[in-house]
Amino acid sequence: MSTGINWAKYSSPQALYPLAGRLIPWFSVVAVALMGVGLYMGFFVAPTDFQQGESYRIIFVHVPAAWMSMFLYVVMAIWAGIGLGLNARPSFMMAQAIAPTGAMFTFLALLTGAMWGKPTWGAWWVWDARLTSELILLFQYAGVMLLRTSIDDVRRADRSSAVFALVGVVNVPIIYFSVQWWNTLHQGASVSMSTGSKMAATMLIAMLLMTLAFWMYSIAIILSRVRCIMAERESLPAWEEKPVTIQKIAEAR
Amino acid sequence: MLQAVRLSCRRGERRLFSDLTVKVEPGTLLAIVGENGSGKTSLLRIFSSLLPPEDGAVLWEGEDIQQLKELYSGQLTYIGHLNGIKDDLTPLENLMSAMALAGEVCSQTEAQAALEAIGLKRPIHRLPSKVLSQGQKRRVALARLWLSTRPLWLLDEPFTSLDVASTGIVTERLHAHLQRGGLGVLVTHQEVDLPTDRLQRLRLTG
Amino acid sequence: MSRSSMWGAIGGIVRRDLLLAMRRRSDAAMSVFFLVIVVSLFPLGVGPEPAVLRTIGPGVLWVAALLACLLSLARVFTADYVDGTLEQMVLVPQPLAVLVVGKVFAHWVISGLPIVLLSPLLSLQFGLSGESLGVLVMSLLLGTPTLSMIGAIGAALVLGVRGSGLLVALLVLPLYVPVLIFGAGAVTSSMAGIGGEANLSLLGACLVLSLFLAPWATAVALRIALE
Amino acid sequence: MQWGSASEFFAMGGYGIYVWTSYVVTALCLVWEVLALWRRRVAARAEHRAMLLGGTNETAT
Repeated sequence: MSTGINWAKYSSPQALYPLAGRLIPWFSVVAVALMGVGLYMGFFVAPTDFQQGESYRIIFVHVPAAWMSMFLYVVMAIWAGIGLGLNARPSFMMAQAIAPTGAMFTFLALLTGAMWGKPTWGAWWVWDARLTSELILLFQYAGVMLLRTSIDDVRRADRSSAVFALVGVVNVPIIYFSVQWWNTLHQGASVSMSTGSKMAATMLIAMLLMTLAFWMYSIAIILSRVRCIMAERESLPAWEEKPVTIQKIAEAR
Repeated sequence: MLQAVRLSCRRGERRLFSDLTVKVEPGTLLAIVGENGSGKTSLLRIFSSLLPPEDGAVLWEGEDIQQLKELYSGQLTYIGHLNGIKDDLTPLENLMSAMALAGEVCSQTEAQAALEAIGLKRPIHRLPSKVLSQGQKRRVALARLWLSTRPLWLLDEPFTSLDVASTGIVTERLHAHLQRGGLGVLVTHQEVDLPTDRLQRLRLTG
Repeated sequence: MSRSSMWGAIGGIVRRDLLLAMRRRSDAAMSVFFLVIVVSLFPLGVGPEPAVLRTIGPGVLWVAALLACLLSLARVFTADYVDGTLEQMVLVPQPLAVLVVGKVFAHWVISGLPIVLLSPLLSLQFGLSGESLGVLVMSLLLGTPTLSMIGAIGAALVLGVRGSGLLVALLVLPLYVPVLIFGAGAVTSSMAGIGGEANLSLLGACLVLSLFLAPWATAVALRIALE
Repeated sequence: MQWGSASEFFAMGGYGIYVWTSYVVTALCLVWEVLALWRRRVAARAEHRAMLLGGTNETAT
């Protein structure tokens, strides 16, 4: 996550764990607030689109979800690359924590894309470059996660899935380009998800707000997942419990 | 000279050893002994650069082997727990392709001489390796030692499934290597019949 | 670490792998038979309409070639991994990526080249002819090495992993999409009369890109698998 | 404000089914993810406590 924090300083799980714990509430609050404002803007302030009617309001979740899915994949690959380069376990944990959220946004982007496509183009699915790349992206997220779960040795699982994540980052732009090329050949429907330049300013603001909201949500979720992963992986003494709690447990015994 | 500096190794959740420092001088052999699962093979694989240590470093002539990379690979002959023998190839083909791969191309005569030196007779040289016994396969793998010109030998349980006579032959070969100023690291659970001034024992407790 | 010893190492690997393939001819024959059977199933499934067959022909041939490549991937490194030859390969005083190129080349000669050679015959079933037949062969000639290159990454990643056969398909198939699009596209566009050159040059670009990146990624994956 | 009534708002100009499916599924996914993480956290903490209890002699002094 590009939160502007120098992670190198927090390269040990022991330092990252409490830091993440302190950050999560803030990001959660900001995410909820932005989502509230974004939804209000999207449903009550933004005008009706004169071409598409009300169905366009799906873009307030569709576009942010699609952006997040791509962005998170890149961030995951960066963490994977750092992990491979510096042999840093926390980076692998970050990569592991990002994958499920990224996959979820990819799924949402596909689903809302279909919901938007049916009334707009009359078809649930169109083989255009964006949707196809999004679909392949979902496969790649699945590949990263499946590769990890099929390998028992944690170190190898970390590193192998990191290699695959990095290979995938090269693949997605190539796919995007190739499908676009393919569409020109087949004279396919030239469709575009964006509503173009005619977009009202309020629509754009609502979309940006929702994107920011999803971004903050992702940070909060990923940080709390990375805490779970650390707690599961490390057999280190109690960072989690306050000394009082430990004493209580001991007394209860 | 081969040095291990404050090595530590972890496999999965288990810490096998930590803070291990050891030095192997030219002309001597390091025998790693210990119980099953004590990390003998892991240590040998760290020496071979196959396995990066969790912490610490292995130095060859004072330089980190992780930095030396292929330069270091060019200094060693590694015979692992697995023989590296293809069942569909004959012992002769196996030996020659293994040497060619390692960059130490040898002629057919040399390869035959090596196989004979370790007690594999001519007729066996041209049989598919899948019909050989475990001990014979092990000897095909070890025949590389008669062709190797590398200073450092890393051997993982070389005497497994060898009879007494073959064990003696391999030990002799090892001794000759040390006398020429070579180094060796050996994982074994048997006694090695070498002069004590050439032998250093390292016991891993796990 | 001279140039000649590098070529010696590659040559040694290629020679050994081809020799092994000669000793086990049935392995290579199997993926070819698979290709023939899959391709023959399609006319039975969609009906013998010549116009339909001509339309789907390039796609079917390409998908079948892709699946045949996929099936043979398990053979690239698994045997070497199991018998310990792979360890020896990693410890060769040459860059591992260079040796990977040798391995992949041998694999392509065994499982990719027969597909290329057989494709004109198979395409007759779909009524492809003349120029588009040549384009098909060219596209496979450029495309199948790329498939082997990319596939090697997947094969290295799943070495010794449970359920590796299915997993490698899940990992590698998304990476095959561009090759499939350009390959089948080349044939389709030559049939449509616009010429397949543009698609073929894109296939060539894919080959060059995979030649630069894939051996390196495969080498990293192999080292990880051997730790 | 372009909505005359609540029913008009839910109808979304005839596209209600598409719009609301998108938003509801998105909301469900987000909520599900939060809940799943919360449960995972509880499980991790429980395991952690069990481990502490098991090893009290060394750790809790």
